[in-house]
Amino acid sequence: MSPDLEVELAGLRLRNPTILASGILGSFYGLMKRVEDAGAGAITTKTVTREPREGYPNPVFVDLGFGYLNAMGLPNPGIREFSVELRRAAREIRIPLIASIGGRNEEEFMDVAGRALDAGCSGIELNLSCPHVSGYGLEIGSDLQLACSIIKAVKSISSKPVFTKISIHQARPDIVSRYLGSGADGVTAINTIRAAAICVESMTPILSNIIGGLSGPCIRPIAVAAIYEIRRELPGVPIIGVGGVDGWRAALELILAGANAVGVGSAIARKDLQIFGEIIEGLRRFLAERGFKSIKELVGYAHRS
Amino acid sequence: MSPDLEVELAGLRLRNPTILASGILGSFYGLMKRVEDAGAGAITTKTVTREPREGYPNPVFVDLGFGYLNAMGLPNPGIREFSVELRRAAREIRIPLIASIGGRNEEEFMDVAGRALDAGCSGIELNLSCPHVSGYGLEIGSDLQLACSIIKAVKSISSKPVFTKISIHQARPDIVSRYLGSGADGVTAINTIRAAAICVESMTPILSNIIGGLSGPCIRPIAVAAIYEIRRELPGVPIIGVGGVDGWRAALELILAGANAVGVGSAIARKDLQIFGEIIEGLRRFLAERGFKSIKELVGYAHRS
Amino acid sequence: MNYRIGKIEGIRTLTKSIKEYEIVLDEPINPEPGQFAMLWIPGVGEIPLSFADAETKRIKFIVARVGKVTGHMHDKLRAGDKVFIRGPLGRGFTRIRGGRALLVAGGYGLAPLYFLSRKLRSMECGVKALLGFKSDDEIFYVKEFEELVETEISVEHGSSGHRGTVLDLFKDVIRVERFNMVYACGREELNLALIRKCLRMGVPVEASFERIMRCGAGICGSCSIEPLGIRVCRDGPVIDGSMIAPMLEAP
Amino acid sequence: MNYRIGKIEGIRTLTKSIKEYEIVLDEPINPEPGQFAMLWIPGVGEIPLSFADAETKRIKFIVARVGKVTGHMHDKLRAGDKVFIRGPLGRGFTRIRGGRALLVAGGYGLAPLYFLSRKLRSMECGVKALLGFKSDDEIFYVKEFEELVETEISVEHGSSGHRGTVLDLFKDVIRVERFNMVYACGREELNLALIRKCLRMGVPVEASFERIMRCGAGICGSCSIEPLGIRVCRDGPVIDGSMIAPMLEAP
Ligand SMILES: Cc1cc2nc3c(=O)[nH]c(=O)nc-3n(C[C@H](O)[C@H](O)[C@H](O)COP(=O)(O)OP(=O)(O)OC[C@H]3O[C@@H](n4cnc5c(N)ncnc54)[C@H](O)[C@@H]3O)c2cc1C
Ligand SMILES: Cc1cc2nc3c(=O)[nH]c(=O)nc-3n(C[C@H](O)[C@H](O)[C@H](O)COP(=O)(O)OP(=O)(O)OC[C@H]3O[C@@H](n4cnc5c(N)ncnc54)[C@H](O)[C@@H]3O)c2cc1C
Ligand SMILES: Cc1cc2nc3c(=O)[nH]c(=O)nc-3n(C[C@H](O)[C@H](O)[C@H](O)COP(=O)(O)O)c2cc1C
Ligand SMILES: Cc1cc2nc3c(=O)[nH]c(=O)nc-3n(C[C@H](O)[C@H](O)[C@H](O)COP(=O)(O)O)c2cc1C
Ligand code: FES
Ligand code: FES
Repeated sequence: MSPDLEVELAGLRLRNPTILASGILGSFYGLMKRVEDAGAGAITTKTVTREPREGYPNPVFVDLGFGYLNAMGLPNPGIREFSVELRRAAREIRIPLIASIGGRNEEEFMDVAGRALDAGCSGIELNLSCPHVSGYGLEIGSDLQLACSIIKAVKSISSKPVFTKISIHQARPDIVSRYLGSGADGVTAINTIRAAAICVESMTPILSNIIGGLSGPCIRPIAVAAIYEIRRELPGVPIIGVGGVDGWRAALELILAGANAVGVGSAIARKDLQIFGEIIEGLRRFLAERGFKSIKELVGYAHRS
Repeated sequence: MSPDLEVELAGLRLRNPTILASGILGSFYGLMKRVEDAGAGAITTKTVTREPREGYPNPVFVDLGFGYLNAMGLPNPGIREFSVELRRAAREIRIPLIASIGGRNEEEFMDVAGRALDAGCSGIELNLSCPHVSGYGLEIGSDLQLACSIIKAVKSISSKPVFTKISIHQARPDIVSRYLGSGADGVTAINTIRAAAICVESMTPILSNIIGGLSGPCIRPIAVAAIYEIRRELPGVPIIGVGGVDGWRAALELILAGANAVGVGSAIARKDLQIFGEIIEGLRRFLAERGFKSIKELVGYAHRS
Repeated sequence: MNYRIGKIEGIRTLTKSIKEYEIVLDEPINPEPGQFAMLWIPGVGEIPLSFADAETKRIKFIVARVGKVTGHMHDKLRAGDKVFIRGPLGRGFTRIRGGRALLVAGGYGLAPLYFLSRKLRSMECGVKALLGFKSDDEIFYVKEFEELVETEISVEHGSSGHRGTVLDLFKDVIRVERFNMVYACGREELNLALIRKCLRMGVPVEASFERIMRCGAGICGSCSIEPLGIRVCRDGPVIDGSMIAPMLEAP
Repeated sequence: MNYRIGKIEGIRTLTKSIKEYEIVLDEPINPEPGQFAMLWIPGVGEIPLSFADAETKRIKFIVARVGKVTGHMHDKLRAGDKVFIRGPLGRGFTRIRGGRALLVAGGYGLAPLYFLSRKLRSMECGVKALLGFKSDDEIFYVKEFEELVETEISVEHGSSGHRGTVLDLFKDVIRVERFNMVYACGREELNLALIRKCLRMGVPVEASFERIMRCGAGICGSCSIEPLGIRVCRDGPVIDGSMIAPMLEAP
């Protein structure tokens, strides 16, 4: 019998542990449908805010070879317009749809979460960690009290699981357990890391916003440490590991560290949507070769040694 | 006339802006001498503590391709024994020698700094940021109050410049300005970033300490952002930029972001000591081609755009 | 860094709103016709441009003045200036071998089709190009095309060539000639109309589309043709007509 | 990851404290004699070992039981087990072309010199090897050397070969024969004594040194031969005798 890739994540059942990471293609129904068809186990939407946001002007993306730098500026049409996409996606896509929510205060988070739930999402991810949009993300997440009250508030209106997406600065078991204490059902670790690139030829920053977020293989070791330490101190917490997943080995590394499922983000730039199939096949082959029956056996396996 | 590479750094005069980063070869007189001969502008010693430390068992170092992971565990012979090396170095080496100091409390920092100054170092760097040694480094640096009191105490016995070496978690202008307010003469940004690697074949962590620090090209964009933001908010602060300097372009990128001088660390693994000459030559050529007279003109140049 | 450094070698004014830029890169590049580059001008912005030509290190862009970046290019760029390029990006035209190809361009859409003409010559194809312009003073690049392939032009409001849109011209031509492939690049309505027509007649067709580009790498989702989920930057910009069919349901 | 995966193919007991490990790697490797690898056994540790042989994917180590990792290797490793290798690291022996070479080994120091013998054969060199052992029951690899090169052995406390240390044997040999190069690998005192002797006689000499290895990459400073600042992992482990000269000032 072929090994079982199904995982359970704070009550969500995923056919396999791959999840489209937030901000990657999750802005439109059509793209999300293609991600489902490519084999993903779940989808996180682009972070949506109450009001529409234009985002930053180009350049917004830099391929550094070992990773990527981006400062999109949370462009999104606002939750009202996005609800249309989300509703259609919820109707026609069968894998879990996690709505990523952004906001500047508790009220905005509540409003957006309410509408996303209304539109039929299967779960919520609170973006408390985007490192380059003033007033959002990490600026909110850096205030532990505020973050906890947002979690509590959103949780109070949600029967669906609520994940908090964290940056490296929040990737500490003490902070995560405060989030859990406030009602979070799980944690998504990690978001991009504050970074910048300066073009030596022109002697200017490349991103229009100057500061962006670093993603890709180069942040994987940082994600692995974050996941490992959270798993060690909080053995039961559902973790979506994100950061540098660019193939089945990388996915497995995060799982061995303690991730129940893994986000796939900027690696799509190099490998396109086939990456989902590649990860799934690779994991299945690994499990079979080593005689494991289910991917669940490997979650946090590196802690045994 | 050939362009001028000399820089001034909190009162230290460097023949060029390259500095050997702490923990890299700066444990013995002989190695430091070779670094001087290779052309470096200054040398930072390995972090030294009051008591001798064995360090962690092997493996302590992983080459990830895009960067490096290490968890040496601050091995050092303790300041008494190290003073012998330092004294000899101070006597025979002509470039500035910055002693990197570690400790678990104010008293230890004072003790080690006192002896290092006694041995003739030209400056002090307080390691408030090593991310993988319990009781030292970042654990001390995470406590802002404690960090400030250590800075104040060390500064009270030092007529030589005192730099604080920070992690990404302290790379915020508000924190840095507290350090400056406590008497720090400058800041060294950044130390390695908490990270880990798990070998998928053996399903175990690679480092004996599991958690280590990430260095190399992959952290350069993170260092650039840190330096850029500190320079923007604190125009006058002397900054030693460290992180992923692997050639003259990388060095220049940190300088354009705002570093007055740049640390060269793990790139020596790939390029060996010739890297100092390569950086110096590259910078000189760039300055000449663009018609600049001195490297000082380029410090923070990217802020003009 | 992901940018190549380009130096402007020459700028040619083609019409009052269109200029041609010849750029020499620091490294060779080998784009397919239909592929594009993101062109970055530090301090100004970054925009997608189709390759209008390319030979080792030498490339050409044909640029219409639209807004901030194209305006800056028209007004400020001079020979010797540096620009930065990332690419080639996306999927270009599928080149047929032998047979007859019809190229249909509207306005600056002729840029990638000119590049394509040059490449098709070596494939032993018969090539005909239909170039559409709004008015007489917007006509450009006709001689360049004529040197390579059989060329006809249409002008909506003017005296040269066929009177009318290039779509009208296309319909006339297609009534009397047979082609193995149609390549199109123009405004979206033109592309869609051509595709509809070709699909009905059973002629393979590819068209180059535009959307707002941000990442250019297929991950941000900004350039999606919805609800098909086709990313112009990655699945396109050249898209096979049959992929677009679901958009054409309304006749 | 920086490790290659190795599978133990065979383990041979050479003496009561020395074993030979034949390992097949997942990828070819091409070390020079004198270079070393860091061998990692997950959960146990990582140690430097000189290549005792190498051919595409197949390598050999000769390992003396010393402490934790070598003890684990002797006691626990079995054919089929996996180990992890990073390398080749460091600088190996400079191979002469033609002429006569003398190899002088103490104990497991013969490992890199055996590998060197195999490589020198193709360089049209005359090679003689002197192998020193403490006692009769510590003798190993003599046949392997004899198959390749002229070999003499010395035993400090025993009945085979020359009685005495390999340094004594070396002095005897060097009195009557001339060599273009001396290669040494043994305890530090042996290396230093050989170097001193060779420098005096004006014979080029290279010796493989040991220090505690940590990074293996030339950056941590742990393996420095002070006060010369020579890193065994990077500038060595094979070091030219003349580089060591300043250490020999005391006669
Ligand atoms: C794949 C591709 C290839 C292209 N090739 C060429 C080419 O070869 N030559 C050429 O001249 N132009 C080409 N374009 C169009 C060109 O990229 C835009 O004209 C340019 O980005 C406008 O930038 P700007 O800063 O001058 O205008 P802005 O100031 O950014 O914009 C002015 C107005 O135009 C709108 N706009 C800008 N870009 C687009 C777009 N891509 N689609 C729809 N509306 C837009 C804006 O929303 C705004 O309202 C191409 C576009 C794509 C997607
Ligand atoms: C370049 C190089 C090549 C080597 N090649 C070989 C080889 O081919 N075959 C072989 O058997 N051994 C070789 N060695 C030595 C081997 O690496 C050590 O014996 C081994 O690291 C001991 O590890 P352990 O865990 O068994 O002992 P541990 O438990 O680590 O140590 C036991 C004792 O030995 C000391 N010790 C450990 N390593 C060293 C060292 N390198 N120098 C001095 N003292 C040490 C320790 O300090 C401790 O006191 C080589 C060493 C180097 C530096
Ligand atoms: C272009 C881009 C846009 C992103 N947008 C968001 C976002 O809107 N919300 C969010 O929580 N994370 C966002 N992220 C972060 C990713 O979800 C992910 O945490 C990060 O990229 C690390 O994963 P990766 O290395 O697989 O890309 C974005 C990342 C990229 C590259
Ligand atoms: C092997 C190794 C040991 C290090 N030891 C120290 C140390 O003792 N004290 C310290 O402040 N930083 C230490 N660092 C951090 C470096 O000084 C530097 O901040 C970091 O490596 C980033 O620079 P790089 O990318 O150029 O290596 C060490 C780094 C490495 C790779
Ligand atoms: S521009 Fe980002 S997906 Fe196409
Ligand atoms: S072992 Fe680190 S420098 Fe040699």
